[in-house]
Amino acid sequence: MFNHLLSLLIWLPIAGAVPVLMAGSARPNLARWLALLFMVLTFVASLFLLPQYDAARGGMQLAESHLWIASLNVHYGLAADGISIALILLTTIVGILVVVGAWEVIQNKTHQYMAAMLALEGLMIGVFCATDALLFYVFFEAMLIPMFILIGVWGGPRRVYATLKFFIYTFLGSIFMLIALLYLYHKAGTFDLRTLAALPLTFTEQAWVFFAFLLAFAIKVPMVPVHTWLPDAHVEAPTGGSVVLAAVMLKVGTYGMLRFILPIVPDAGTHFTWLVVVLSLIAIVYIGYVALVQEDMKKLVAYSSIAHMGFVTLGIFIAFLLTRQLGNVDAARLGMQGAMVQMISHGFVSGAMFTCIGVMYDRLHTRLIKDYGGLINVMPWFGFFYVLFAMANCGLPGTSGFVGEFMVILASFSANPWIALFAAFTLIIGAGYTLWLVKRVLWGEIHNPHVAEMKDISGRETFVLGAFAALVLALGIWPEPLVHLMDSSVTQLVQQLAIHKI
Amino acid sequence: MPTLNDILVLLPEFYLVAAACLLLLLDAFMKPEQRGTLHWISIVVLLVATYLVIAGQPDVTVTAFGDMFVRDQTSEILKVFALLCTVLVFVYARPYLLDRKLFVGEFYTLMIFATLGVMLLVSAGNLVMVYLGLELLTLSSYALVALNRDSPLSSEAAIKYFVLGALSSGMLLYGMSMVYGATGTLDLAQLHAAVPQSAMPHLLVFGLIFMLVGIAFKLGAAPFHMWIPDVYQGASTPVTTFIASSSKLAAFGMAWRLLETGLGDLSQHWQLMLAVISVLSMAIGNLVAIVQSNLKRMLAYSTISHMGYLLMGLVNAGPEGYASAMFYAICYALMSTVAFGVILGLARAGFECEEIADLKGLNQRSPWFAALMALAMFSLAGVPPLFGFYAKYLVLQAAIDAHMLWLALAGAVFAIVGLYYYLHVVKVMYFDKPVEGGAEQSAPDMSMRVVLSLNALALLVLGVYWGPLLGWCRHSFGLG
Amino acid sequence: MITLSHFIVLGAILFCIAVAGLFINRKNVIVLLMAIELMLLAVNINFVAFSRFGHDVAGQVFVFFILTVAAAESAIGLAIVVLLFRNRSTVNVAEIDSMKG
Amino acid sequence: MPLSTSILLTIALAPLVGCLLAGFLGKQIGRAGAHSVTILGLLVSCALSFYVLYQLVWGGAPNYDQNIYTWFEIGKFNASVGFMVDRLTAMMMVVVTFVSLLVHVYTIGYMHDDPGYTRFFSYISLFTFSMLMLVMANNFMQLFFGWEAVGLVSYLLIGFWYKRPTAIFANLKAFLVNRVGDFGFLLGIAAVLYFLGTLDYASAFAAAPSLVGKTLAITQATQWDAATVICILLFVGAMGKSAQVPLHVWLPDSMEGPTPISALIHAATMVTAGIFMVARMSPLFELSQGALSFVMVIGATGALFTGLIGIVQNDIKRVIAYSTLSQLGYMTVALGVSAYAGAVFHLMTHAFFKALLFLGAGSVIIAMHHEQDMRYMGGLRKYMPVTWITMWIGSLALVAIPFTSGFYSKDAIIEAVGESHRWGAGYAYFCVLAGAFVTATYTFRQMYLTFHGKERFTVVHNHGHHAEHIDDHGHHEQGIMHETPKESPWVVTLPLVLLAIPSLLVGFFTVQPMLFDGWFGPAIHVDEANNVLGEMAHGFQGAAAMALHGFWSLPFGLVVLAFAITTWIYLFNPTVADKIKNALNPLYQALNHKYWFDAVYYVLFARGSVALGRLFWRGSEAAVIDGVMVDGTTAMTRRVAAGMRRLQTGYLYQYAFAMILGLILLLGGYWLFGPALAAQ
Amino acid sequence: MIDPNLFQLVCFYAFAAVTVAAALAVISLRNSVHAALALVLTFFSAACIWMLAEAEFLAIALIVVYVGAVMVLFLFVVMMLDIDQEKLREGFVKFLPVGVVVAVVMLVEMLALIGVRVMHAQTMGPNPAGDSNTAWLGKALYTQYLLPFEVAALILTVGVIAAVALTLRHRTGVKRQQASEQVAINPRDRVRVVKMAAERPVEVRPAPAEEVQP
Repeated sequence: MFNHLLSLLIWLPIAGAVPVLMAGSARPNLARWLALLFMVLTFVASLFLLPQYDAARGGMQLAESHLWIASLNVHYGLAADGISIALILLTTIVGILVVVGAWEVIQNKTHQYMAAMLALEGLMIGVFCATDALLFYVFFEAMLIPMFILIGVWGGPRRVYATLKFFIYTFLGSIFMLIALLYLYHKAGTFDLRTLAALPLTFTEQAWVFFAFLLAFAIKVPMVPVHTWLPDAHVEAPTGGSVVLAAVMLKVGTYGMLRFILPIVPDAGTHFTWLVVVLSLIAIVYIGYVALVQEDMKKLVAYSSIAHMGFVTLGIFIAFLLTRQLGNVDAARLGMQGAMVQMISHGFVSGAMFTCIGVMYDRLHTRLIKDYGGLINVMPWFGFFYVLFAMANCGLPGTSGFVGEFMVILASFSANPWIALFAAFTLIIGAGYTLWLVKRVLWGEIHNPHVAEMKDISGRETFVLGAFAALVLALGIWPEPLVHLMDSSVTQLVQQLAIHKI
Repeated sequence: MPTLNDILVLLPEFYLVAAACLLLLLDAFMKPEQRGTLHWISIVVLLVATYLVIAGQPDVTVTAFGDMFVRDQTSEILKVFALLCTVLVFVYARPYLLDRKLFVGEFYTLMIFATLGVMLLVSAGNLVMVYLGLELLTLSSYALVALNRDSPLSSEAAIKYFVLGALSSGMLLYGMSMVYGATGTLDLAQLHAAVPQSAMPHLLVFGLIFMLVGIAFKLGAAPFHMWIPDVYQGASTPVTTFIASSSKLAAFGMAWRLLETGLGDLSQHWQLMLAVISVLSMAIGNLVAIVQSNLKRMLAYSTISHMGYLLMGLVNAGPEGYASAMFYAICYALMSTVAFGVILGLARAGFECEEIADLKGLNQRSPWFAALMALAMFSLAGVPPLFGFYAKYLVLQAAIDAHMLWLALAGAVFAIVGLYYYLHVVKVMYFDKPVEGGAEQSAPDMSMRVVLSLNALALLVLGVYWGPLLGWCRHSFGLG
Repeated sequence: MITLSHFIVLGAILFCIAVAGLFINRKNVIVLLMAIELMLLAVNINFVAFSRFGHDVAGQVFVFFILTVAAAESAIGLAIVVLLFRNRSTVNVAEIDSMKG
Repeated sequence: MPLSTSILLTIALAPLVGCLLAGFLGKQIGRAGAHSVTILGLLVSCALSFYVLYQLVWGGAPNYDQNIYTWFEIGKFNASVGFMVDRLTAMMMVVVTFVSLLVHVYTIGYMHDDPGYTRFFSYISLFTFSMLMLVMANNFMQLFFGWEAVGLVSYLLIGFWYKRPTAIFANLKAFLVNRVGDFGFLLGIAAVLYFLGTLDYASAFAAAPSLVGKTLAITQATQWDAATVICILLFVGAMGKSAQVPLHVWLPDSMEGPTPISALIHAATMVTAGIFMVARMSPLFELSQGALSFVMVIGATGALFTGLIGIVQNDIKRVIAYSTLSQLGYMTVALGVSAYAGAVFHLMTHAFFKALLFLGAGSVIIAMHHEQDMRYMGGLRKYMPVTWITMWIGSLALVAIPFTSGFYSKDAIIEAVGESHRWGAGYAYFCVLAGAFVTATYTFRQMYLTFHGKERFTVVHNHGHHAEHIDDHGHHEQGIMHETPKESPWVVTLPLVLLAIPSLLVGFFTVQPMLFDGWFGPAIHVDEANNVLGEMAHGFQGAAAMALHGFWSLPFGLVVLAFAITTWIYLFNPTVADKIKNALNPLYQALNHKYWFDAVYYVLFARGSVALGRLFWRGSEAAVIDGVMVDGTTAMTRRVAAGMRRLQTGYLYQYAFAMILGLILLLGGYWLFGPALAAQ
Repeated sequence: MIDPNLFQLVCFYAFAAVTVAAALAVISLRNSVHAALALVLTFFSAACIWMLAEAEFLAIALIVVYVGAVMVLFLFVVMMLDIDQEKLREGFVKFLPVGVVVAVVMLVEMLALIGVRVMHAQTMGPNPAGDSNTAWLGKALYTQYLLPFEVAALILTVGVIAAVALTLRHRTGVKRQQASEQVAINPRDRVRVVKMAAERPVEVRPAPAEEVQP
């Protein structure tokens, strides 16, 4: 079993989607329980990754490789390092929470919803452990389909616009990535990522490939200015969709940067670091301002997601600056590790935020901030969680939101104080939009009579929010296990950065 | 003089001729109410022909009738899929034809003759055979398009198809005559040998250009695509399905025979021309498809764009490219059969299910059909892990290998545009509310449902397990 | 002395006349068919000439087949014209545009 | 005997346990249970803090500096959670836990009728935990952790009455302004890591001398001194937390929170975190004269000008709040002149007497049924003598009457400033001197308005309103009481008394060791060149002598002057106040509007940010990115498609035309370009 | 003595002129019938030109197939369909320039690319067919080109099937043969052997419905 653990993780949920789908619309409860069963099984299976993975050794482990397309030398290659494992665990955990979160909320075509979630989970895990670029691409793109359906079928009033925008936007980026991959294949004759990493490329080639990759992943992350699909997608998506989107799918973009841009085009990456850094800083500052004035809670959190993902891209790319231009490998590791931790943390925090909004939406069927106010009066427990997640969202120490941002800011100061200055601006603007949201939603007198009738969270909701809260706090109070899990992988990535390919 | 061996080489074709004639007779002497059996007999005939093709597959290229007929692996593969596609058309067409009183023997006979034309065309070893195979196919197709005799749209489509088809074959012939004049031979193999020594290289290219027009017309590549939308829309859906599937395989076969087998040494000339045609096709097909409201018409424009992609493979002008283009042709044929199959499955008497709007809320009425259509659409759009993606991937690869990065980029850009209208169909089926009188699964033809499902699932299965098919295609072009 | 170019130029002229015919006669579908016959004639002249000048029989054989096919083609074409006329009471292609866009 | 880790852990965690119990099981354990567990936790914590202090001072225990657990470790960069306990820390721990304990007790009375009773106890215990984490930290990361955590609790507590619009406005404001400070602070930490390679105090301070001569490239041409950059950035953090001008605006508004909070957080402990931090960082600050000057000027400005605002305030708590701002200014000035010990000393004494004043004010507020406007008070001394007396004690300490603890700390600061020769010291000296007058003015004014003079409220007995819910604050008519004011219960007065004692006495006993005998040891590092306290130590002849000398000093004279003026006005000629107000209207307006800081900030930052955000959102996001780039492209594509669609006319001859055109173009293309392409 | 070469050339030009003129007439005449007749002339003169190229069989075949069959079919259809000729010619002049321009451009391109000069050097040489063009052609047709020949037959079959399938109308109310029914007839269905009583009472009955005689 352990030889094919990664395959199991990918295909178990996907296979699980079939019986769930067959449960049919007439037996929603069966579909729910089956979905939960498969999610839990996947989660349990993913836990086996931890003992199987030798964190001290680092590198790609648990490798599987089968010749997929012999004539093209395409492999079904899977392997995981610490970063992958962290992301896989994030995925499996969020999977369970999403299914539980949707338990009673999704009444219409429940089986399809659950099946889409399962399929999505399997595909996302696939992305996180593919070692063959084509396989990666296949998973990367295939994810779009269930998400497209999720947003389109169970989404809000403008779901069609949102879901089409989401799909086409993502496709736009990835198709150029495909071209770049094909070009690399043309040069190397393989899609194996390790071979591609060793492939010598001229600077011009690297630059083109870099921009193709960057476009694909920047859209997925999303980075300014190709981010506008995200707020729309989030606003219209059902809660579960938003949670998965924010918690896991966005990470696919940054994960791709790690796996593709860093090793394959390090020289172009170094040369264009300034671009990504500037875009990341714009994401942090500019998007912060945009988030400030949102009237829709989901949109606000979506924008804050963009800003937070800005830290991830910043952390990854200052590593270039630090290693290649300043030779400060330690700071580079710090920045990179910060980016990684931020990825995981943002998964929990944004997932939790969207769940919270979902909880409110289920009761009042509106996401407009102005419709709320004084929620704490009727939903104190909810208020507790909401404040906690809000604090995590604005990076309060002790919550997971702090750790990554802290590391990235520390590292970026070593690169250039100005970068740190703009990055640290999130402390202010992030707190500004998050707490202003809290103020308008939670505090104050109740002015909407419907709010007065709202019930505090149910046991099921408490479970979901509680799990998120536990994760957010655990990571905030003791990030070392996670850091340790990823450390050797990050170190290797940074070492790889230093290799000139020209 | 032909030997028995010659005849054995052509066994599937001869068999099919015989069977077709037999069917013709059967049809003449059968009571109208017994026609149902004709349907099954035709299917069996085609399946047997498929078997004969596969069973008699030669290890090496064999020729017959003095190099008139070439039986090689490429042609075998194309034949197998052309036959299978025709079988699919038959299976899907039955309820449709029955509902519209089109269930006539001529349909089956002409269809088989057309398929025979495909088989001869892809095996042609001589320009004459190319021409005759093509004419056998197209003449049958003209008639098939017009077969819905009481429909003004059908006859309009037929006349357009006919006039333009005749024009294109006139151009093709003109080109052939020039090539013949420049080389002095009609035999493709000899032609290939004669090209480098030709005393009139300009004349050769001149002829080549005219022949390209013929090829592009057959494929439906811009700017020789104008017939496609009208014919797709006007013809009865089964015929459209045939034109979109088997016929496209034939077009690829013809292109490959003429361009590679015959004029391979002129590739430096036709590569760029095809590249331009390819870009135009992708642009026009994808862009205009966006604004279509008629599903068949939209699929027609989608065909145009797909032919643009297919040409990308040809542009490579190497075995890898041909393999990818053939893979693309097969893939496209399988995808379009699903798409049209769903339309056929949803059509009922007095309701063609031609408008995209007819599909509104299909997921609520018949989720299975909606799922099949969604599979087809995602596959056509080239979204992994569906079959269509790999085809696109291979042709893009071919373009890049041919150092035509710009072409691949253009392909990428238009793939995005294309995505929009495919998604629109999915959107209509899944996200819209059903309307009164909209599509719902009506004909509970079990055979059709099963076959259609298999056909659609093949898109998924081949999306994971596409290696063997690709290997087959590549092997036929001498690649490992 | 007749040279190959005489024939080929004649063929080219006929071909172009046929092409011109397609544009000038925008309405009568029967004349369109005739223009196409002209085009085929141009092709045939080419083939005959090349065959004769190249001392190769293939060209003339091709012409033979072209004639044969053209006959069948005309039959089908005219059948379609008849059908069209029955359905729409006109052979004016300028009026036949119910499918467009 | 070295300090035991488990004791230190217990000190830190006991309040946390109390917090969690009260917070999560508040319903189950009830009100009494909630206050019992939290007070028990604090009691343990406080007792052990005293024990730790005892061990350090008298038990001969060495300083404690150990990591508890590794927070994360990346290469040689290690972030840990750990404790560093030296005398400075121990003193802070004692102050924090002691004041906190008293506030806990006081709260039992103050919040008696509040529905959020258990929540409140949970919060203040959480605060204590956070504050302890802050002061006990042995590294910058943990310092920041505590730094932000106290900010969080402050946020929660200011907004404790979450229904009040003003409260939730104030807590947001407080958090955001603090965040501005934290912004600088975090950058400062980053700079420390960058230059010193570690976040650990001990190693960082050990490496601090290496900063000399290092610069930070701000632009290609500009190089800034590393130590100055670090110190100023760190001090920005202190400015936020310790409410220094211009980041002071949150503190007065934070009075929206319940009074115990004002006492604990916004007077005694949290706001002094900045002072503590700078003192803790003295090895760094000593490296930069520029940074110290900056600190001093900021502090001096705050000391004088915020005090002035206090004079015109009518809200009893706000007067004390501005007084706090002013006193924090004093501490900061002390830091700026390298009299760190003086700052910390003042921090301690201030903690006692300011907590006392706040709690006293709270007691008054209880008696007045949550009326906070002094214009509707007066003559309360006869109703609540204990409060009256203890508040006078606190006030005397505040105005620095010799022998009170406030005198020792404040006078030392003024003297130290006078001794200093740092750039800006003259300005600072003027400010602190003038500040002494100002302090006395608002303090006496407050005492007179509250406890003396005529009663400016009427008592209307109305039993119907008796049962009215307590959290109906502010809705009643001002100046109308429904029952006679009366002395608060013992849980309220006991803390007052317990705070009054140190307010009076602690200075007398500790001034010598803390200020002049190097009691803090290596915890505070002062360069010989800057050692003003060392200079002063030469002239120091004991606490009593210092006090006696104090009667003849200029500051005391100013206090007496202020006393005379305020007594004349507020006890005998109340109308004069208005006359002065009218006469000095521009000044009054400036003070009454707090120099328009709030207004400007509100327009500039709050409204400005929202306007900017809206501009970005509507302009850039909606119009440019979505409108032009995304939807524009789509619309353009559709338009192009619609145009191209028209090419498909439906006419047969046009289809043929297209084909022929294609042919002609291919032919023409080959004719024109073919040979060229073939040649390539 | 006239130079045979020159004579040939003169003949060629003459026939070519007629061909081109007739072809122009085909595309420009207003009446479809006239156009068809002009087409006949074109084919006829083209056949003559083929004669000059010594392709006698094809020349004859052209006349037989086209003039004899195809053109008749054309005329038949033109006559059968009652077409408003005048309307069909509207706009002729309007589109003339376009047509001429396109045709001229095309011709220029073609002539430029064909390489007339190279071809001009090629002369006819001896007739490869020898004595009989027909035999030459026939031999090729039945040996080398046997398969195409068969396929051509198939194409003609398809032509027949298609033409029949498209134009044959089963008009209601018209009595026609049903071959299949005729073949599949069972004698027992036709003749009913009835046993009758020798005598029976006279009865007045309505006339039975007339049996449809196949």
